[in-house]
Amino acid sequence: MKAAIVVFPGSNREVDAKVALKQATGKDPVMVWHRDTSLPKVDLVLVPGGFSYGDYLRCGAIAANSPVLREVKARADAGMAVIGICNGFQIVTEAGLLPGVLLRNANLKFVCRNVGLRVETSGSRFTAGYKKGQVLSVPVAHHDGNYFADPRTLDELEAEDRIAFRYCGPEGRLDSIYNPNGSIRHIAGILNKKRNVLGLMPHPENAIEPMHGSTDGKALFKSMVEAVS
Amino acid sequence: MKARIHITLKNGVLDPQGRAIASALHALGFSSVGDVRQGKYIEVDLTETDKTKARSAVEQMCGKLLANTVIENYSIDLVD
Amino acid sequence: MKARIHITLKNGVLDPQGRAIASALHALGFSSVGDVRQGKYIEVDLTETDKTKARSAVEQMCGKLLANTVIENYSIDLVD
Amino acid sequence: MSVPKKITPEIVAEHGLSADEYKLVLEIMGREPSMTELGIFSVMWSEHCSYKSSRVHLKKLPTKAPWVIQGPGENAGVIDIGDGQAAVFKMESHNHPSFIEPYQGAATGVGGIMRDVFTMGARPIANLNALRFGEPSDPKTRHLVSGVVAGIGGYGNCMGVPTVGGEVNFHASYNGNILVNAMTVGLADSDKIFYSAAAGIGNPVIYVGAKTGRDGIHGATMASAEFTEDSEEKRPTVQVGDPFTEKLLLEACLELMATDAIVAIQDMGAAGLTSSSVEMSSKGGLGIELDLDKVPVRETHMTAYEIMLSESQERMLMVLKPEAMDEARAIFDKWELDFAEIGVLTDTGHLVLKKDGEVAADMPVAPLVEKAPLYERPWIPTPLQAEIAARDVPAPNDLLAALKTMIGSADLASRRWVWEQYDHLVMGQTAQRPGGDAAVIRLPGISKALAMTSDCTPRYVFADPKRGGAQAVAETWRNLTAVGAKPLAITDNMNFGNPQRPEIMGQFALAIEGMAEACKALDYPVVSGNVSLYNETNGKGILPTPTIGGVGVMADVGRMATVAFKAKGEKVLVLGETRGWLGQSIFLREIQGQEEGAPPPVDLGAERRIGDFVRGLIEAGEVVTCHDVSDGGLLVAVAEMAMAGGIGATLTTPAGAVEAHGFWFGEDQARYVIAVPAKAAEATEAKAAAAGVPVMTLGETGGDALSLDGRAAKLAELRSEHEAFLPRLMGAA
Ligand SMILES: Nc1ncnc2c1ncn2[C@@H]1O[C@H](COP(=O)(O)OP(=O)(O)O)[C@@H](O)[C@H]1O
Ligand SMILES: [Mg+2]
Repeated sequence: MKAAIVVFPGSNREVDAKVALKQATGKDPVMVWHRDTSLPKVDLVLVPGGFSYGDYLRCGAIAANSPVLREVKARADAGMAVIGICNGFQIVTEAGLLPGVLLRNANLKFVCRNVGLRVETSGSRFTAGYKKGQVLSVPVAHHDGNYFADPRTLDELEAEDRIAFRYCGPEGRLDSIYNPNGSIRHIAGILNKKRNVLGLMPHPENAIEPMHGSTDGKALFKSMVEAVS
Repeated sequence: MKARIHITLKNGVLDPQGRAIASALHALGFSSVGDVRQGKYIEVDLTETDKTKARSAVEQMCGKLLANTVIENYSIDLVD
Repeated sequence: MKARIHITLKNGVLDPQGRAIASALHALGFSSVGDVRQGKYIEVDLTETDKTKARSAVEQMCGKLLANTVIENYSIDLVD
Repeated sequence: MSVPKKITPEIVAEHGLSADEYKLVLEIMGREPSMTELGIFSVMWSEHCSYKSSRVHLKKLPTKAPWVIQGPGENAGVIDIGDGQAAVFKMESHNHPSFIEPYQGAATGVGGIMRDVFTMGARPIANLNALRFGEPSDPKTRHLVSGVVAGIGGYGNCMGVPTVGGEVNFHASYNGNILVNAMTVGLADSDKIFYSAAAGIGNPVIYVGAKTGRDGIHGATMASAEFTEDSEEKRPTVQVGDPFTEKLLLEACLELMATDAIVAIQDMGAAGLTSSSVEMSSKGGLGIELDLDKVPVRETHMTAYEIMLSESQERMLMVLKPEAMDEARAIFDKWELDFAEIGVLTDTGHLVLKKDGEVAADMPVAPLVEKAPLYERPWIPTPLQAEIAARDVPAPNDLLAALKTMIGSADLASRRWVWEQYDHLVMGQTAQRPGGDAAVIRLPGISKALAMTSDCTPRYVFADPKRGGAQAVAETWRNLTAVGAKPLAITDNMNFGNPQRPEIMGQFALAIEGMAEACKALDYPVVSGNVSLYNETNGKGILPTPTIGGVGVMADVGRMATVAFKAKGEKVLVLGETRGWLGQSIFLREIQGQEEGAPPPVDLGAERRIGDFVRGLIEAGEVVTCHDVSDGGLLVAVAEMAMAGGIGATLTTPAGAVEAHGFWFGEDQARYVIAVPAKAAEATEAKAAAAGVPVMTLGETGGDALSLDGRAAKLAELRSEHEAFLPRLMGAA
């Protein structure tokens, strides 16, 4: 599988993502600079975490308007896989690849900790390596991860099995005490209609080796690779 | 010319900042405070001198970048 | 009563957000854009009906919490 | 443009120069200085730049070891960590700005220290922060805690550098003067370190980064009013940080450093263009000429005075090889940062500044630096306090109840509320997160790791500066050792009151003596540091706070030890001698309401012997659970291990020990608690005995409670006490 990572000024988890993709594919992904107007031919584009353009105005808004994102969007419309992690989730949402928005965390504070994540669907190339209902431990690190969409959109996401992950307790129970940012219906990650775009706030790339305290993120990268090979 | 732009959250959209401000004001003893909503205020200097053209450009700026119309409304005032 | 509060950076204080917005607007082709400054806009609902009392309360809110008077200015409009 | 002005004694005083110092200025200049020149003298001769009160004492600190590549004197210290790599680190204070504007003050402090580290060619890989606030009940404290923590996170998180450690204390002496000390550790190739000494007459001087505004101009009250055309509002003296620009500056600098373009580089820190240009030229023994009209500015009508004294952030000064200019410019263009050739190196030995076609300053560089005032200020030693024997301190009815009170108190409560606001995982190399004895960051691609910590126990330093200074150094050494790292070197941040008061100067002089002794005994030199004086309000100084940042290395991160109990049925041992030292202890303060007595003695020989022994066990893979004993004593240490692991322990007060409360809450130094599999315990004890290390069995791990001599406290209960303090104090804030 060939993968690319889009790097914006202010991205900061691109190296973490690169390590995770390399671990899964055995190859270094292509790093694409935000001013590039064309994307190499790849099977997957990863939009990494960080603070693109300082997160000024709204998180992800300026990046979503960059030339390279137009290209990413066109490829996604044509069926290529796109994964947006954290700031990447904010960017692809701002770009309209996914519905809804990510608001400031409900308690207004940045939060970095491991959270419980319940796999809500294994029906996607990103989550095929997990069992539905499985509980993962993956870190979050964000200031604006409070997912919001109108009730109709949320109902649609649920009806179409497009919620990929929810924040949960160690046994998979949903409760606001396990929700690190106040996101609506405890949503941590969602898919687009065609299921080729995933956006999620947590960082699976920081849970891929024993030293991280959890290796639960590995299967996500592995699934993506297996989906194309 | 200068454009003064107000960007506010649409009705029904959760406003964590506004809520936090309200409860902080209550904690400070401002009991007459009800709802609080926080928005953005942006001033853009423009070299454009034609008001109609300026307005249409600022409309576009808002639609494309400054506001997220999924959750936000905007209003524009032009001043010389 | 409702208070409309504008909070803006004092003259001379660096406004990284404004700068980033300006260069994003340039990149989108809005060439007539000069300086951009970003501030906050806060609406506070008040049960207070006396205008003088309301203004003095909102002044206090701004001084104590809403504005950081070391680097920000504020202005208050009261509307019914 | 500035009107030439007569310099009055008032103007001199407002620039912080004494009459004698001004006489020296006149001598050096051979004439009356211009305002710009006076401003430059005032900055260069400030305490911050010249270390005029502290230098004679700082010289006593050991700064050399075979692994030290660069000691104090550059932007940051550099040590060799093997495999061709170097660790680059320093700590710096932003106390005063953080009190005025906590968010921006703390944020720009973090930005400044990171610049110091990447100026040397290192990529920052970790940040730490040592914070001291006033009493929790002080009305300002909550606001300050909230702003400072948000500011540190706001800057570090955006930079993508993990913030992995630090400390937080609360004490009334900081009510009007908080301390915000930030430390950055960076990684570089040991043969690619960049320095600030300018070289090559005719080489271009380049300004890169953000534009210059009227931020934080020194003496702003009069200077700006006099020199700006629009004096409509009083200019704020706080600087606003822009971490996004700094992130770009970091990437651009590192990209340029990978080429061969740079001759010298220096960040623009507190004293901006003044100290950067003066330091570069003085270190190179050259002159420098700057055309201030070429400096990228953010505001109109900036005067030479303002440009030279501006403290705008996110800027750097470099000397480049002329032939590399195009390549360098392209890199800064790519990162959309200003890049301006503003001057040239000369053979005149003078700093010459041009503005609007006039010469705004022309001053000899060497005397500006070398003749800077140096004071041997009078000092008196701190009167020592009596020792307090455990038997003279009333025992609590219930040791576990006392424990609960203590672990829920301001200084011992969990700091989770703080560190969860810091991205401590970005870069993916965090092997040990905040909450343990030291943070551990693995080096990319290898199993080697750096350990880092910051420590100081100000109440000890206050009671006995020398002992307290030694203790602070020893505690960092112990914390590094406890995770299995070999401590290599320290950085320090000396926060003290007014040096013109002999009792404060005494604290300073003696703390340095204690630090120096500890550094020598532990082979643990000082490679960088910072001094912050005049930390006082209304004539009352803060507790003297020489914050120490320690860095160590471990060969195999897989063998790292952590504080958490890992299994049931393990034996819990304490290594080191327990004598029940309650003077200046947390127990005495929180349970008896007394801040009294001599602090615990620091036996550096024992420290080293016991620490080396513990590290040996960890390196051999025999111990993976270890915690040093510090604030609160043994019982607090064991409780922390139990809470971290979610496994309880059953403890028994050893027969023949000192009074139980002295035994469990005494703060004797040079001790570690370890847990080892029951069947290995005997061998470990035998080894300890052979190495001359006192060892005692405390009990055994297991269950969901901490039991002591038949009484028990549930872990869940302990944890809720321990976790409650900060969230309760901070409320929804
Ligand atoms: N301001 C802070 N930022 C990040 N981590 C912190 C901060 N304050 C304390 N910590 C972490 O909390 C833990 C406990 O701190 P402390 O009680 O000072 O440790 P010790 O007594 O071992 O020196 C350490 O891991 C420390 O790094
Ligand atoms: Mg410790």
